[in-house]
Amino acid sequence: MTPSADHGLDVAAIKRDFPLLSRSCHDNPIVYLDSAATSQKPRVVLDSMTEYYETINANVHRGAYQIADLASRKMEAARANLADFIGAPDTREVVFTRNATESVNLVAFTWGRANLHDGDAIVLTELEHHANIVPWQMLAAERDIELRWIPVDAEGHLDLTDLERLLDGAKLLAFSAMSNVLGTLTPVRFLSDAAHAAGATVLVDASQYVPHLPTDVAALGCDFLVFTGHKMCGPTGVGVLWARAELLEAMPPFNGGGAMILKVTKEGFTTNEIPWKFEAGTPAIAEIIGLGAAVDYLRDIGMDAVRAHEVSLTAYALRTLTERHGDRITIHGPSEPASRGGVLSFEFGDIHPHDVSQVLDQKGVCVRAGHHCAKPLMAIMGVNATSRASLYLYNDESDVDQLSAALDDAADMFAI
Amino acid sequence: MTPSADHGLDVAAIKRDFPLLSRSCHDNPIVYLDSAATSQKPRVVLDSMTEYYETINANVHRGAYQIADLASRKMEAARANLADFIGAPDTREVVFTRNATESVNLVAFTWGRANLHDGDAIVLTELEHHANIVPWQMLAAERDIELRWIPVDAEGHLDLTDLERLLDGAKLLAFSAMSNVLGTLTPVRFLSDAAHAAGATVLVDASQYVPHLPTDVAALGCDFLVFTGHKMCGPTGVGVLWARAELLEAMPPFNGGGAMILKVTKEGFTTNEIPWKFEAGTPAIAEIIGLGAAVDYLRDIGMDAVRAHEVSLTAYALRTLTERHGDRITIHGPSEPASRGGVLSFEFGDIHPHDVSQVLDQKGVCVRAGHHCAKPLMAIMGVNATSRASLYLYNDESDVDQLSAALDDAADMFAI
Amino acid sequence: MPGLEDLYREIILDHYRNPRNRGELETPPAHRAEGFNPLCGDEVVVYVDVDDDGVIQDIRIGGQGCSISQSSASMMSAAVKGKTVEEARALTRAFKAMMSIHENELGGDPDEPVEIPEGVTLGDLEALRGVVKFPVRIKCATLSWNTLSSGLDAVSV
Amino acid sequence: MPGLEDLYREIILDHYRNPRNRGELETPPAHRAEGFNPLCGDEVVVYVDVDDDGVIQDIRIGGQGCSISQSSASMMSAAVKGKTVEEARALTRAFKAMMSIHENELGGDPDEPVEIPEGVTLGDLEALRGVVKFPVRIKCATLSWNTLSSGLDAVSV
Ligand SMILES: Cc1ncc(COP(=O)(O)O)c(C=O)c1O
Ligand SMILES: Cc1ncc(COP(=O)(O)O)c(C=O)c1O
Repeated sequence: MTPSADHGLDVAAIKRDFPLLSRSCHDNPIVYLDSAATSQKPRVVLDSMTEYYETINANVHRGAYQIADLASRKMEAARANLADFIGAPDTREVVFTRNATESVNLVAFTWGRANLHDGDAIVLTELEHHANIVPWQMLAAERDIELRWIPVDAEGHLDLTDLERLLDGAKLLAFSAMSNVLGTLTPVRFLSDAAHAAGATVLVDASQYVPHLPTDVAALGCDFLVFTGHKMCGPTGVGVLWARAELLEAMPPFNGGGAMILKVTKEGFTTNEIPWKFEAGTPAIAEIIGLGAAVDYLRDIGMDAVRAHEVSLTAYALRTLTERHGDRITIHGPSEPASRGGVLSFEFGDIHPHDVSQVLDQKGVCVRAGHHCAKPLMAIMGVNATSRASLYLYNDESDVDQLSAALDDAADMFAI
Repeated sequence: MTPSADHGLDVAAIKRDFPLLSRSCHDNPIVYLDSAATSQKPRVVLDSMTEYYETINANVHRGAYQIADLASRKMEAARANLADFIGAPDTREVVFTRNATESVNLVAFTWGRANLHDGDAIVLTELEHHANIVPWQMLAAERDIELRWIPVDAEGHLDLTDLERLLDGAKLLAFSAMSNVLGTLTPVRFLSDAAHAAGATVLVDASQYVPHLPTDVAALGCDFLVFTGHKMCGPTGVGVLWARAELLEAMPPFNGGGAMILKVTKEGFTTNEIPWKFEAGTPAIAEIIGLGAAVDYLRDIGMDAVRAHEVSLTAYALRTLTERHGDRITIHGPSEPASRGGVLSFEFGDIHPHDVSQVLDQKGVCVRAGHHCAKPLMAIMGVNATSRASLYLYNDESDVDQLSAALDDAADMFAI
Repeated sequence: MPGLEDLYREIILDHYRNPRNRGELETPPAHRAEGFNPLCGDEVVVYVDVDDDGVIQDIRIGGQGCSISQSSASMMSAAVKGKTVEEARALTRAFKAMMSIHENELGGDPDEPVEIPEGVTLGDLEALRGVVKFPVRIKCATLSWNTLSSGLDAVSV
Repeated sequence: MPGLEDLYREIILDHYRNPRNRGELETPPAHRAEGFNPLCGDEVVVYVDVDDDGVIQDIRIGGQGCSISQSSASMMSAAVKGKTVEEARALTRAFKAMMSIHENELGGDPDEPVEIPEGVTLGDLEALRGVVKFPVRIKCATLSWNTLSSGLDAVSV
């Protein structure tokens, strides 16, 4: 084990920013390797929310008194901050939702129902999380819409051989920028351009991308981008939909209620301007502010540095696990660290992932076991469940080493 | 001014539980009178969320490791706690949403679209908040559905003269248990029974009721009850839909994605059991736990005591403001404290509410100015905006006295 | 009242108590535009009558609102009456520039210097400068101006 | 491994490595029921053949799952084979009672004493008692039993 300082991140200092990482589990220091499910939160994020509640808590956009004004401005400053973080040209393009799942649903309910009709086609990929499948299946079931699937190859990359045929006549291409099961990075720009050339609109599920790589919506070339706060050092209860302003302007509203209206009479209502048109009711004010603080935290560290750290740590993990566990371990997904994120789904002998995770937990090592909300992909991989260790900026080589050591215990226990 | 200890609440001690109430605004101690917009939060609620993030933060319902299990159980314990707080017979009847607005939309999108058709009628009241109007207008615009309105009388009570005719043939009666503008308490049980007798389903918007009165869904007799966390000492980002289990079972799902499914294939999905069927994606875990802590806090104080305190403080406020400001002030809504909550909408001479609120703010007194998201009601009242002071368990007679004194300043300033 | 002197200047309260050009104009020939402040429910109606030479012959203000929105509308009406559409637009830009430091929360760089177009003098309207210290009220002050703009847009189409 | 002795008892690992009654039965005469654990993706298929006297003549287990769900299914199959439907139901109640202290997160009083029906002995199944200390795994242990119940329900309709 060597200290992982070569790529510029002081991981020891970063770990200290995250209160949970100093706790222990079953008398072992915690080794948190489930950031693809949810990340831990730095103290500055928790403090920003507590400070909000203790000093300016008031409902937004409606009060003339001082703290109500401060609350509104803090929330809108977080919106500007988020826009800046993903390179959005216009702050009004950032809509706050509960999570990435709701962001996809918002698009399906509004843009989807306004633009997709009987006989239309939507193209997805076999890599998708349920959040980017089920909303489209619901829409497809309501109308006679065809779902087409870009296949994955044996290494977990998208197989683009048939892309042109799949996109032919399609109205929407919706795909994930990084797989939460295999870590695969998909060619977002290439796919966006191809879809646009075929006349399709493009939605990118960046839930696993925005937390880990520098993001620039202009460079990605998509029309909609969705992601979720809790996976990027932010709190639960807040997600983001980014979309080009013209698209948002043209879309019908989503939920109805306060704040999304300009005028209401008994006869009907007129909608507010974007982005508020899509934010009915009292927003997740504290959570939005917390997400703004998370973005500050990540920006300070630098997303290039985060990515560099994760590439090198992923390389270390792939090497270490393969060397130490040989044939017992099968790690799914791309073998080349530069073309993937730090999400390692693996099988360990014939030990069921639930049992792997149980033994690891006893050593304080937290990994996920299950279908990772990607059942169609699991079916294609021919498994019901995998174990998944996922890395983030606060992980280092010692975490990987402890995972590796705990796997030895599992091997002993189940005598493989 | 006398200490308000007669009804059993130690308000001085309660005030100390709420960190924000010790801050000052423009060099005056804050007098927070906008709890109908959002309540302040006691320290125990903030602590419960920080503790969650610092010790067990993990995604729920999916992990086999210790902290993931603790997170899931804490969240489900909060659900049971909420169910208990409103007298729900079955914990599965509590669905978590973002806010009351989303709860109404959930019902409109799922139950509404499955059960309401061309030619059907929905009955609302003229007291409603936009949250309980716009979702129904959206549905009505999609289908040929008639909206009928129970009128309000001059004192702000519902005028039930025509109730039978209005309910005749209606499929849904949706109304607020307490008005956020006038404080009016509506006869929930009576209306529920009348609607049921006419064959209509009943949705009650209890956003202003659950925070202030003991709530028992069985006694209220409704089918759906919606409310919102941030008005009841809880955090932003979490709301509740309660519904009878059979109704929830029969309803189609709302948003699609992870957690709301049992099985997903490329061909389609099957939904999870209630309540998770309606909770797609990562829930607002910390906020749900925080709301659970808020309920513990309120239960400890006792909702009967909260109500008794508010009735007596409302009586004091009505008396004080009328005695001191005479003809200059017009307070809307029921004159009898027992038939209303502590929401006081008023006009002060011909000073515009925005200006009233601005002068009050200078004295640290926070009141709302505007249409309170109830434009149809404002139109009926013949005003564009009112000033609104609203009371909660942490307010006392001195707060009312300071409001009253600050109104003198406004009178001076605008020479009325 | 201490702290509010900058907001409630005497001239503002005067325009509020004695609004200039209040009323309606016949449409056509005048054009009618409506504006709302969704946050507080204020509404303003601007009637504007522009002749063939592009001169604002007459203007009237209707609607309801607070002292800031009403006085701003009143001063605006006095300031643009008899001016050309182009001059009114320049004045609008100047007024919004005076306000925009805080108004532009959504986008725009708050540190960017705000320029009042050359050759435009704000006159009495300078009295509203204090509003920028009360950010929630900026929308009150700009409501009538935005409404005038949309009215002029419709006229010049 | 320290801390896991209660979960991974030898008899459990034995049933996991050498599952009893694994396979399929022809349907009809047998009945087929499927169960899912939505949390981890485990699935179990129970084939159950009940004769006219209400005796479980044969039972087979298919599907995939972890050591706990597989061993529980295996032990269950051994325990109910040859029993009447009524006896199998009583055993199911007893087994779930043993598990239910923690299972019933949604409703039910956690402090309520859990009763194993009189006259029912759990035998080898007692080995699974340690699972209650690992609440996430309870659903693994009960999956096959719930699936059996729904299979028996269908048979007796
Ligand atoms: C009566 C009533 N209904 C609904 C709501 C909407 O609550 P929320 O904004 O939390 O959805 C409110 C408060 O704003 C309210 O007072
Ligand atoms: C790729 C991907 N998309 C969508 C989601 C859904 O995120 P959330 O549950 O926050 O809506 C996740 C995470 O669960 C994910 O990994």
